Order: sequence, then C-alpha cells, then structure tokens
Amino acid sequence: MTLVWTALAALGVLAVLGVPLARRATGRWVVYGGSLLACLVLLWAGLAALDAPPETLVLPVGLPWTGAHLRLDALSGAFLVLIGVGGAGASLFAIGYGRHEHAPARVLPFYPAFLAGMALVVLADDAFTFLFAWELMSLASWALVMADHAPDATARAGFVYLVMATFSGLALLLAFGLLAGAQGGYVFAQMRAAHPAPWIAGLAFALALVGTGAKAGLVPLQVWLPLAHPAAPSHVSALMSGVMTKVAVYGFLRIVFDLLGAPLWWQAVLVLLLGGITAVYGVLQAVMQRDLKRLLACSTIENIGIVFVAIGLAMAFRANGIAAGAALALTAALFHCLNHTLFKSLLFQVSGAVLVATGTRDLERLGGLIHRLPVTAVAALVGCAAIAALPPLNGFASEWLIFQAVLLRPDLPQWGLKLMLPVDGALLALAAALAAACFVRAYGIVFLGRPRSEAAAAAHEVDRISRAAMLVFAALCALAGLFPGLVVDALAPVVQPFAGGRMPVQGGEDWLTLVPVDAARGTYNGLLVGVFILASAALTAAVVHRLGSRALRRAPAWDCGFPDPRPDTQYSGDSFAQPLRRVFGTLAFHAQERVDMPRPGDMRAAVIEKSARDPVWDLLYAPVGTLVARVSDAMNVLQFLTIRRYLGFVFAMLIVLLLALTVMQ
Amino acid sequence: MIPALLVQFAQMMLVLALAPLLTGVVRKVKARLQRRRGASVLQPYRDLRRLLGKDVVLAENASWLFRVAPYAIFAATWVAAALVPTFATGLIFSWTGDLIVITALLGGARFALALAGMDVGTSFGGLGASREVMIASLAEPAMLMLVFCVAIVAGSTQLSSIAAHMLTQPVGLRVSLALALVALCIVAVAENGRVPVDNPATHLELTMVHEAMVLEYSGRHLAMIELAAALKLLLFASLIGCLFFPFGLAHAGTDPAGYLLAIGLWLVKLLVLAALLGTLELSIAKMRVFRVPNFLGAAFMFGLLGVLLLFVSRGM
Amino acid sequence: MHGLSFDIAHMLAGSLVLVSFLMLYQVRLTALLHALALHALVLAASVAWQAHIQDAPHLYVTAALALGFKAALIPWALRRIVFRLGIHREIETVGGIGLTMLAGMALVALSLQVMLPVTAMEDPVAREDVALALSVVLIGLLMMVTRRNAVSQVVGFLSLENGIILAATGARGMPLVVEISVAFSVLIAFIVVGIFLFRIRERFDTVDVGALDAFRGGRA
Amino acid sequence: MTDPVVLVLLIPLLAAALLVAVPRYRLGAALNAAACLGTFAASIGLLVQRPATGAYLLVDDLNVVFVVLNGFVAATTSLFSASYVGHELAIGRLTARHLRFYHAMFQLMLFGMNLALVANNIGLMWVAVELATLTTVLMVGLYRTPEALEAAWKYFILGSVGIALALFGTILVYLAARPVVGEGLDAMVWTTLLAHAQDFDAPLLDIAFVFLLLGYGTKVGLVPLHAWLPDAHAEGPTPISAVLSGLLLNVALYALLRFKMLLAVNPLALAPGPLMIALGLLSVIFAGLMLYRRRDIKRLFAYSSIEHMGIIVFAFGLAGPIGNFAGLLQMTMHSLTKSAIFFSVGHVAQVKGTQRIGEIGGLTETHPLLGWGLVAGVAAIVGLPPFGVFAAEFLVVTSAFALHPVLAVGLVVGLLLAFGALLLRLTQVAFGPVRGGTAAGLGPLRMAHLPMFAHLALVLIAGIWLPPPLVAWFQHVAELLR
Repeated sequence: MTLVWTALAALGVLAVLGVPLARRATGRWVVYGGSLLACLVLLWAGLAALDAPPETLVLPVGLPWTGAHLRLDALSGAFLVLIGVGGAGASLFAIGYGRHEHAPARVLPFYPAFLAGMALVVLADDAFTFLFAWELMSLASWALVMADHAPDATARAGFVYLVMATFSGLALLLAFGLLAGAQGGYVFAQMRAAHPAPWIAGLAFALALVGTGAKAGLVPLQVWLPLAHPAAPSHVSALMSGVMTKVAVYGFLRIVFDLLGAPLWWQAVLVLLLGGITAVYGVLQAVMQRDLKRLLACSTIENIGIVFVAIGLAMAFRANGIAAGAALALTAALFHCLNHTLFKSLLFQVSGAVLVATGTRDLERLGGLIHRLPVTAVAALVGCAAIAALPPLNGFASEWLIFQAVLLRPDLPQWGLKLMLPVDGALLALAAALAAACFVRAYGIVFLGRPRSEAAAAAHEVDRISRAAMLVFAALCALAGLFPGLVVDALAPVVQPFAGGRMPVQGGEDWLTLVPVDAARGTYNGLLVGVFILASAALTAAVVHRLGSRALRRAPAWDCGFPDPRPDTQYSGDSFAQPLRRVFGTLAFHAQERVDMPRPGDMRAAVIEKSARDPVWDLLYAPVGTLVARVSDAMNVLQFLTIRRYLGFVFAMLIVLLLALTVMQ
Repeated sequence: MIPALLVQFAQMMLVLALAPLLTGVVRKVKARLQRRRGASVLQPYRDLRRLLGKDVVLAENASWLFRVAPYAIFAATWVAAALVPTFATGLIFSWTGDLIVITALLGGARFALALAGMDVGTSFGGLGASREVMIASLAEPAMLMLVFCVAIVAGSTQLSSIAAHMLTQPVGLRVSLALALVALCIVAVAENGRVPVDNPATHLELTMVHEAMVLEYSGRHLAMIELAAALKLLLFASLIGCLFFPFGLAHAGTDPAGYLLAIGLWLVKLLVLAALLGTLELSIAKMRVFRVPNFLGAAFMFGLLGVLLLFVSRGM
Repeated sequence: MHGLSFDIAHMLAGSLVLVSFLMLYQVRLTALLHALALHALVLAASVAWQAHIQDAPHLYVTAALALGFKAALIPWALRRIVFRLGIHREIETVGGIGLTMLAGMALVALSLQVMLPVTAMEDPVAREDVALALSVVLIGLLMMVTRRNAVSQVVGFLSLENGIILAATGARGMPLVVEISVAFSVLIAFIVVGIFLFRIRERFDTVDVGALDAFRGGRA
Repeated sequence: MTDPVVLVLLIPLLAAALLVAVPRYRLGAALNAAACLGTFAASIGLLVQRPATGAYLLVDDLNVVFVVLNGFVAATTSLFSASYVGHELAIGRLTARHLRFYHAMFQLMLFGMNLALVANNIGLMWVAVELATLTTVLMVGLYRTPEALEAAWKYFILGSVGIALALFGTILVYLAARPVVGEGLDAMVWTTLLAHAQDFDAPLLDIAFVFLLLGYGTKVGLVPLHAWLPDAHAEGPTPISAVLSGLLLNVALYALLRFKMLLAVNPLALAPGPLMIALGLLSVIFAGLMLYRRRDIKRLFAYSSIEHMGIIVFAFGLAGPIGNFAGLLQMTMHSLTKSAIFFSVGHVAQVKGTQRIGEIGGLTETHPLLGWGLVAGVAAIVGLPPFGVFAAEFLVVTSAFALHPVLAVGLVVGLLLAFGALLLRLTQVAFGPVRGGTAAGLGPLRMAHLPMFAHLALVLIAGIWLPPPLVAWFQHVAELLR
C-alpha cells in the first residue's frame, strides 16, 4: 500500500513539475520516464495484491469526518495491473512519440494527473474519494483531449466528452446518495453492511449502470467516445481507450458485485441486452470509419460491449447460484479487459506511429506502409490479428471463454435469460466476424497496397523507443494468447469472492491447456495450436523449397492483363467497406449511396455520394439539444423586460405567498 | 501413446493426400452430369505438381506478407483439418482445439488470404478481399450458431465428444439439428466458394471472389493456396460426416482392422457428399453478389433458430 | 388608553387607504400629484397623532418630515419635472382604472384576511391599523406595476413608503423610526433626482423592450 | 480602541472620508488596499478577541465567518482593483475624479456590509444593507454609458422596493416581539428576539418572513427577484462585479439566515425550509437555462452566481447538520471562486478590449496565465475536483437525494444544464482559434494575477483538505443554524 501511495505521490509531483519542464526537451524524459517507473510500481503492487489480504489506509484528507479511505484488494489489484501495463506502455511510447508534440505544455502536466486519477479510482474505498478521482480522471483527460485545440472538431469533442463525463459522475453521485442513506454512510464498508430495500437497490443499480456505462462507452451513452479518443494525442488515446474504459468497468463491478451484493436476473438481462447491442453497433461503426483513430475508438465500443456481455453472463449465473458459470464468465470478462488493454494500446501506438510518419490518419491517403515502416507493420499485424480474435493470439482466448460461458447452461430458469443468452451468442459471433472484416480493411488499406499520397510514399520508420514499445506490446499479446491458463489462474482470487467459486486450476493441466469447466466440455490450447501452425508452415515451406522450384522473378502486377500504374485504381477504404455498408449499414445507419454518372460524351467526373446517420444521436441527443435550445430561446425574453414587468414579478410573488399564508391558516 | 500418435499422423497425412482427389471427384461428377468426359480425377495432383515446379512471378511491390501468406493459409487449414475426427474419434491432439477453434482457424486463413489479396494493390485484389470479408461476416456467425446448436445438444464443443455423444446417446431427430445441418451445408458452400456463392472455375472479373484474391499468385504459392482450398473442402465434408452421420467412426485404441473399416466408411461418405455437391452446383445458377447476404443470412437465422429452440426446450 | 384616541388613529389610517384609492383613480398627472400631497398630509397627521398618544416627541420629527418633505417638496419637484421634461399629462394604465380599483379592493381584503389570525396586538384596533398599513403598501406596489409613466410609478413608491412609515409609527415604541424615515427620504430624493438627471420621460426604463434588444442584444 | 469590531467598522469609514480627499489615483489605490488589508487584519482579530454582545453589535460564530470572508475578498479585490483601474485610467474610460469617488464608495460599501454583518439590531441591519445597496448602485453606474446607467437604475428601483418590503417585514417582527419582550429597543435586538422567539405570535412571524424573504431575497438574487443582478454585474467595473457576487449576495443571505433562525425556534411558525428549497431549485434551473443565450462574458458569470445562490439557499433550506455545513462551504467556495473568475474576466476584457464572448478566443494561446486561470476557475465553479465546490455539491446532492429524491434529481438537472452552458462558452473563449486582441496587457497586469491565483489556491486546498478547526467551526455554526 505504501508503495502504491508513493507511486501516486510521484505522479502528483510529476504533474506539478510538468508545468515548468514543458519548455525544455528534458521535460519529456522526466515526465514520461517518471510515469513509466510509477506505472511499473503500480503494476508490481497490483500483482502482489492479487493473492494478498486486502490492505486499507485512511488519510485525513478529502471529506471531513470521513477522511479518504483507500483499499487495495484483489479486484483493485487486477485493475491496478491493467493501469500499470497500459500506463507503462503509453509512457514508454510517449518518450519517443512526445518529441513530435507541438505543445508539450498542454500535455505534460495533465498526463501524470490522468494516470493518478485512474489509479485513485481503483483504490478508493469511500464514495467521496471515488467520485473525486472519477471526476479528476475526466477533467485531466479532457484537458488532454483539448491539447490540440485549434480545430473545431476538438472543441466539439471536448464539450461532448466532458458533459457526458459529468453526466456519468452525477448519476454515480445519485447512486451513492441512495446507497449512503440519510445519515451519510459514505464509506464502502458501511454500504456493504447496509442492505438496502429492493427498490433502492434496483434504482442504485440502474444509476450505476448509466453512470459507469456512460464512461465505458455503452450504447446509447457512447457518442462522446469516437469524438474524444481520436482527438487526444495518440499515447493518451491509448490510455483512454485501453485503460480508462476499463476503470469504468471496474466501477460497475465494484458497485454491482461488491456494494450491492448478489445481482438479480432482470439486471443481468438488461446488461446482456445493452452489451450485445453495443458490441455489434460499435463494430459496425468501426467498419465504416475513414479516420484510423476513429476506427480504433469505435472498435473500443465493440470490445466494451463484449466485456459487458461477459459480465451480464456472470450476473445471470450468480443470480441463479451457478458458481462455476459465474466464475467462468467473470474471469472471461476480466481476461478480455486485459487483452483489450494490450491490443488497443498497441494499435493506438501504431496509429501514432503512422500519424508521425505520414502526418495523416485518413485511410484514403495511406497505403503501402509495410515497405516504409517494416517494424510498425509487424506489430500492427499482430495487433490486428489479436483484435480480430484469431488463434493463437489473446483476443481469441478470451472470446473463446465467453462463448464457452454462453454454451454452459442452456437451462436457466428465467425466460428473459433463456432468450437473451443465445441472442447474445449470435451478436457476439456477428461482432467477431465483423471485427475481422474491419481490421482486414484497416491493415490492408494502411499498410498494404500502394501509397495513396506523397506523404505515405515518403514515410519514414519511427524512432527506436516507439518501436520498442510497440514490439513489447505485440509480444505481450502473443504471450497472453499462448499461455491463457496462467492469466486465468492469476485471476482466480479476484473472481472467487464475487462469483462464489473459481475456474478449475489451470496450472496442473498438461501443456497448459485452457479448461473452462471440465475437459469433456471443450478445451483449447493456444500454445499447441501456435506450435502446430508454425511447425506445419515451416515444414511445408521447407518441403516445397526442397522438392519444388525456389526460383522467383519480379514482374509488373498481372491484374487480369490491364494493370494501371496509378495508385488510385486500387480499392480504397470506402470501396472496401461498400459491401458491408450495403448489407448492414442500410439497416443500422440508413446508409445511402447516390451515383451521379455522366452521360457518354459528358466530360465531367462521375460522383458517388454516401450518407449515413447515427440513429442513437438522432433519436436521443439531438432532441435534448433542440429542447434546451428552444426553452432557453423562449426564456431569453426575460433578459429584456421593462423594470415595470420585473416589479410585476415581485408583486405577483408577494401576492402568491400572502395568499398561500391565508390558505394555510 | 505411440499408436495414438500414429493414428493422428495418419489422419493428417490422409487428409492431405485425399484433398485433391475429392476436388477431382467433384469436377468429374460435374463433367459427367454435363455429358462431358472431363479430366481424370487425378488432374488436381498433376496441376499441383506442375505449379510446384514453376517459378514464382512476383508483382513488383509485393511485400513479405504476400510470400508468407500461402504457407500460413495452408498451415492453418491443415491444422484445422487435423483436428476433425475424419475416421476416428479421440485423436490424441483433439483436445488442443474444439469446433470453435476450427472455425477460428479457418477465419485466420481467410484473414491472411484477404490481406494477401490487398497486398499488391490491384483493383481486383481489393474487390475479392472486400467481397470475401462481406461473405465471411455472415458465414462465420452462421457457422458459430450451428456449432452452438450441436454443442448444446452434445453438451460439449469438443468434436470427439460430440461424435461420441451422437453415437451413444439416443439423440433422435431434433428440429434444431436439422436446421443446423441445413445451415452447415449453406456455410460449407459459401466457405468453399462454390456455386451459387462463387464459381471456382470462373475468371469473369465481376463475379469472382476467391479467384480475384489469388489473381496475383503463381507457382508454388498458388499451389499452396489451391491445396489449402482442397483441404478446406475435405474438411467441411468430413465435418458434415462426423457431426451428422457419425456412424462407423473408430474409437481410440481399436485394432487396425477397425481403423481400416472406418477409413473405408469415411471414403464412402466423402464420395456421396462429392456427388451431392456436384449435382447441386449444376442444378442452380450463381447468384448476384448482393443476393449472397440473404442466402447466408438464412443460414445464420437457421442456426439461431436452432439454438433458441434448444434454450427454450431445455429444463422446463 | 381610552378608546377615542384609538378611534382617531384608526380613522386616520383608514383615510390614508382612501387616499390611496383616490390616487389609483387619478388619470391626470397633476391631479395625481395633488393626491400624493394629500396622502403625505394624512400621513403626517396620523404620525403626529401617534406621537401625541404615545407621547413620543421624536415622532414629531417624522411628522414634520412627512409634512415638509413629502407633502410639499416632493410634489413640487415632480411638478417641475413634469413641466420641464414636457411629459404629457395623462397616465397610461395597464388594463383600465376600474380594473385596478377592483384589484385594490381585493388587496385590501387580502391584507385584512392575512392579518386576521394575528393575535399579538393588545386590541383588534391596532391589528387593523397594521392591516390598513399593509393594504396601503400593496396598493402602492400595485400602482407601480400598473402605471406606465415614470412619475406615477414614483408616486406609487412614495405611497408604498408612506404605508410603511404608518406601520412603523403605529408600532408603539419602535426605535429608529426617525432614522428610518430620514433614510427613506434620502432614498426618495435619490429617485427624484435620478429621474431628473437621466431624463426618464415616459417609462421607468430608459427605453422600451425593442430598443433594449437593439442596443443590448449584442451583450445579452 | 483595541476592540476589533470597532476597527472593522471604523477603518472603512475613516478611509472613505480620507479617500474622498485624495486626488492621485495611485495613492488612492494604495490607501484603498491598505485600508482593506487593515480591515481584514481586524476581522482576523475578531477570531481571537470577541467583544461583549451589545444592543447594537453582535459577533458570534455565524457572522464571524462572513466578516472574515468579507475582509479577505475585499482585500484581494482592492489589490486587483488597483491594477484594473490603472488600466481603465490609461485607456481613458475613467478619470481621476471618478476614481476618487470610486475608492471612497468602495470603502463606504465595505463599511455598510460589515455593519450589516455585525449589527445585532435588525433595524440597524436594515439601514446598513440599504447603505451598501446605495453605494453599489452608484458604482455600477460609474461608467456613465447608457447600459451602465440603465443597469444602475434597474438595480436601484428593484433594490429600493426590496428594501421597502424588508423594512415592512422588520416592523412586523418588532410587532410580533413587542408583547413578549416589551416595548423599546430590546424588541429589535436579535439576541433577545432569538431568546424569546418561541412564544412570539406565529402568524405574524410568518407574514414577516414572507416580506423579509422577498426583501432580502431580492438582494440575494433569487429568481424571480433576480432581474437587477446580471446587468449590475455586467455593466459595472469588474472589481464591483467581484464584490457583488462575492460579498453583497452573502450579506443579504446572512440577513435571511438570521430571520430563518428566528422562525426555526418557533414551533408554530411555518417551516422556512420548503420555501427556500423551492426558490433555490427554481433559481438553479432558471439560471442554468438562461446561461445558454449569454453573449456577454460578465453577464454569463452573473447568471452562474444566481445558480450558485440557488444551490446555497437550497442547502440551507435542507437544513440539518449536513445541509447547513454544505451551504456554508458552498457559500465560502463560491465567494472565493467567483471573485477569482471575475478577476480573470476583468483582465480578459481589458486585454481583448471587449466583453463579447464571440470576439474572444484562444485565450490559452495568447495569455496562458489568464487563460488557464479562467479554465481552472470555471472548472472549480462547475464543481469539478480537485476544487472545493465539488465537496460542497457532493454533500448537497447526496443529502438531498436521501431526503427528497425528486428535488435532488431536479437539482442535478440544473447543475448539468449550467455545466453544459459554461463549458460551451469556456471552450469558445479559452481554446480554439485566437480571436480578439493579443496585446500582452499593461505592466501591473502580471502582478495582478496574484489575487486570482491566491483564491484558486485556497479553493484547491479546501477541495483536498479542510483544516479540522475550520470543519469543527463550520459544524458548530451548522448547529447554530439548526
């Protein structure tokens, strides 16, 4: 605990130091290097806390007469690990990447504060500290989003982001207000002890879902995410997508599983529904994006959906007292959180590298980078394969566990769950397939083919440190995929208290096979699959080269006989997405295409116009906005009345109150 | 231990050896039904040998990925095929992956193929890749759905246990299983790029999907890809066999004679399926690309329907 | 404390309310100013009477103030303003004299109704004094709200404030009454001077709503 | 002459008299600042040495909070005002004659407010509040522009009516007290009133409270009595806006609280809580909506003051130890933060040469100190950690939600509305493309950021750690308030 505390303090100091150091070149090294160390410390502490008794600490700050309660138990430990890993990676990458920031003064002070805020959320053990850290996290990340504040898009992004963040904060505030009760038991221990009435618990659950969902990016509260995450500097985007959303997930788990006690089945249905919708919605948006970082942000929404589906499964099993299932689902959820942190951080670092190398995030201006950025390309390939849930990488391992959880118990008593589980299975399958399509597109357009702009053609590989960071994360993705059993075992003590059970011990299995429930139901061994693929590929290659010819000639591309040297004849991102747009987009987003083909002899260029609307925005946010605008317009008259009218108000008020008095007596 | 290893090895070699033959048989059937003599069933082998002998002509801006992809595709498909109990259950390595893993492996192969298609940066490569992922984005969920179906019935995703369960327990005729079978057939057609989804024989630019992606390939690379395609076909055929017609599968540790019998039965199944496929391909025309989603969507719906039925029918 | 003195006090207070109604009834500024003077006169009388019966000599100051300042000086000053600024003489009212009269009645009823449950006073008469004072205040406010001319609004404020002074003096033995009345006189002086300085002709505001939008819309 | 109370009152009075005579503005500003610092020191002295409660003056835990706050904000404001008026003089918006008047009035206003705070006699309190009002009226009109004159006039008229109503209420309180306490001075001494309030005539107290609520509520700026507030803030000199928001509203609120305590003692009287809660909620939501159409930056923050006064009144309406504590905390934090914001806004308006939000942009680029100061101030005022307002709003919302969920939801909606509006304008002003002048500003401007950052630092510290003695003190006051 003291270790964590020192790390937090160090981050605070760094945040203060960031202001004066921003001018010097060394500032980058100090701040990011320091954050790197602090994150490693947090990582270490989190690992240590996984199977240690909870430690608590009360500081005489924060809310008077309660003080700031901190607690480091297994759950906090697990998420502290996430923060440590993600933060360390981002900091390492930033040491190199930070060189290209044009306004370090707008980033350096807030970056450590952001990290500290996230760590503090995970450690908080009373409502005040929790919300304090929660809002601090939002505020710091908002400042980072506003780092490049010139474009209007950023202003809008920052606005929507902070408003939604505050909305989530207020929702949680109300939730805690309910749980704390009239005499203000703000400490989590008191909330655990107090067993609220069912309707209070239900209301608190709903508020918690709204509050944490708005921060995690759960549909329909996700609108801010595709705006804010891309706007920030890439290493910050990595943190926001990879880590902050997980902190929101932590908040949900903490409130629902820990403070509220055992969840109810209808709550599970709600979570499953939202999760499934979120997963598919997010990936569908991602497929159609044209901005690389926006695409990644949308896929974050998808992964959050997947995580919430897993959590929903855990709630469903817990509500029916099926310990094994709950343990399986909860483990899967946490595992997927970890995996998403890994590959999303990696991919955002890649996007940062691409941005530095070419100066653009627009798919239509990229291409052929595999020749210019070989190392980045390799890392990116691993990341894309991982997020597309391909064996033997980590993304597949966790999604496989989730599928196993879906298949585990078809005989749940409640009808809502009976219908929800298979539907969610289908939605997950759809999301997985679409994610693969999405990242084929992303990788293929960005790294393969021929460059679509001079910038892309003249790109240069990024600096050594950034490359190192990306390679480390690629390696982590591979490792987590090859040895999932170890992760599962490590997560067991986290899951134990909330699921009422744990997954079977994986360490004992030969070849570290992953066994969700028992060997007869289905097993998966990432290591062996990986080895087999490698071995057979190498073997075949060797055999082919020995038996068949090994000669190789270079020649112009064949392309069915009429190759065209111009790069814009190749498939563009939009044209790649077109079939998917037509198939899914027409339904989900009213996607439309209008082709304007000039008549023969007419010399003007043919034009294709695409349009897609976001139903969530149109149905939910636009009306609220217009309502507020209308009302404030209508009320604005009150600014311009004559004094006589204002006196009229006073007079009327007086009369009303006097009348009220007479009526009362 | 040793015999088990031998069986596993035999299976891997067998699928490898028989895959081209199956393709050849299908072609032969189609030729016959068209009143043609057609090439010999061994033609695919000859093609492969010729391809292996030829030089590779590589497009100028092809990257390393373009050269690695064929082996990766082949390896993934092969491993997947090795996991399917073709003639014997309880293979020694069957526990390394279940049905979901097999689906994912095929997905991986497709991932690599689509990327390879985009690598050279021609219009056709991109076209093929984008259509491929569009088809896959519906075919894979459909596949998973029917996997769920079978898995719930058998209480396991492990192919060996499923087959064993189907053999031993009186499953009876279940609606959801029938639905799953239909779905599997549709998926198989789509995955292997057969009519009506795609035509392996065509080189008409606007209709091709798979061929468009491999347009730039030549020599040994092309051979690898062709072989992988053949393996895939065999895999699906054996999958249908072991999931829905599991009779005659040998258990782990029976005597060699039992194994031989099982192999024979398996060959019979393959022949029947090949004949069916050939007739199917001749009896219908290829559909427009944008009608394929409805076709596959139907499969997806069938699978989902089956799973729903199972969920609802269980435990009440 | 014999009844007569109270009856007189009561009579004076009542007549103050009557004069308030008289002011509500006026349609011409000059007449209104005369009514105002009368109002102040009655106030002065009642204050003096209070000073007499409470034998509180300092109240005579207030009475004198009312007499000299409000009954004479202010009406005269307002008259000057009316002539100087050439303000036209009839009073624009919101919704007719009759209506405001009715509203005034209602207000009197209300104030009596409000004061009814009050039991703090030694005798009901004093309570009704307060009730009357309250009604004078309310009528004054009503006048400010329903009259459009600046001057007539000032007059409304004056009558309102007379009502308050009435209540203050009626409250036996209340300290600081003189100071308060002086402070109020200062306030009124400010207002009158303000009207004169700012050339506030028709409306209490410098301009009407539309013009407001015009030159402040930008800064809203 | 060692009695701090006397000093608190005398220093401003004498300073006022002196400043009328001082011709040169530098000297005047210096004297002004010195006097304010002296007053502040004296108010600190009140903490250690309390005078005996007399018939006219009273110093107890409650009003010491206000007096000290008053002294501090006045002192910092006088520092800010020194640089501010320097600039105004330089660009010729004000003349030396104006400034003489201005400084004198400043001190007179402080005298009025302090007197209102330490008065033990409700009549005296009333006179003091009127004095403070009149002086501020004169200062609001200082610029002599049509807008300024109109604002002053509006303020003056509405204020006068408010004063009149308050006086009527005061008289009624006296009438209610007289039978119990007896005629004469005692019936207006607050301490005596409090002692006997339980056997006052309840109906009369109710009527009195209605008048007092409207009277002093006008000064507090509660909707729908708020009309004067935005214009007065927008058109007057910025130091006055700071003082208005930071102090005068508090003084009026303080008067209201005193009478609320009287009612709270009396079992038969109506509970003032619900009334205050209703008005507070109305103010919060109304201000939240009005904020969206503001184009003048000072008027914007004036409306935010209305919103915060609403929150504070809401909190005091909730009463109870938590509610009152939250109210006090919110009030203190609001005074500090809002005045800091006005300090920043004042300089912004000077360097950019305009108050129109549309013509100001990219402040963090051109004037980093000012810009980030403004960002921090707004972050604080909308109740984001690590600033003190967050703690207060946390307490208000949670305690309200436990008592009346619906009201709390209403409050939250209002908060969110106001948050959105302020954030929208902040992004417009502090970020985005640079609009408006990029002049580095005048010499004294650099030093002039001191008050702003001093306030922000205090608010920051309070948000992280409240000193235990302060907490204990506030809790005691919360007890006093019931």
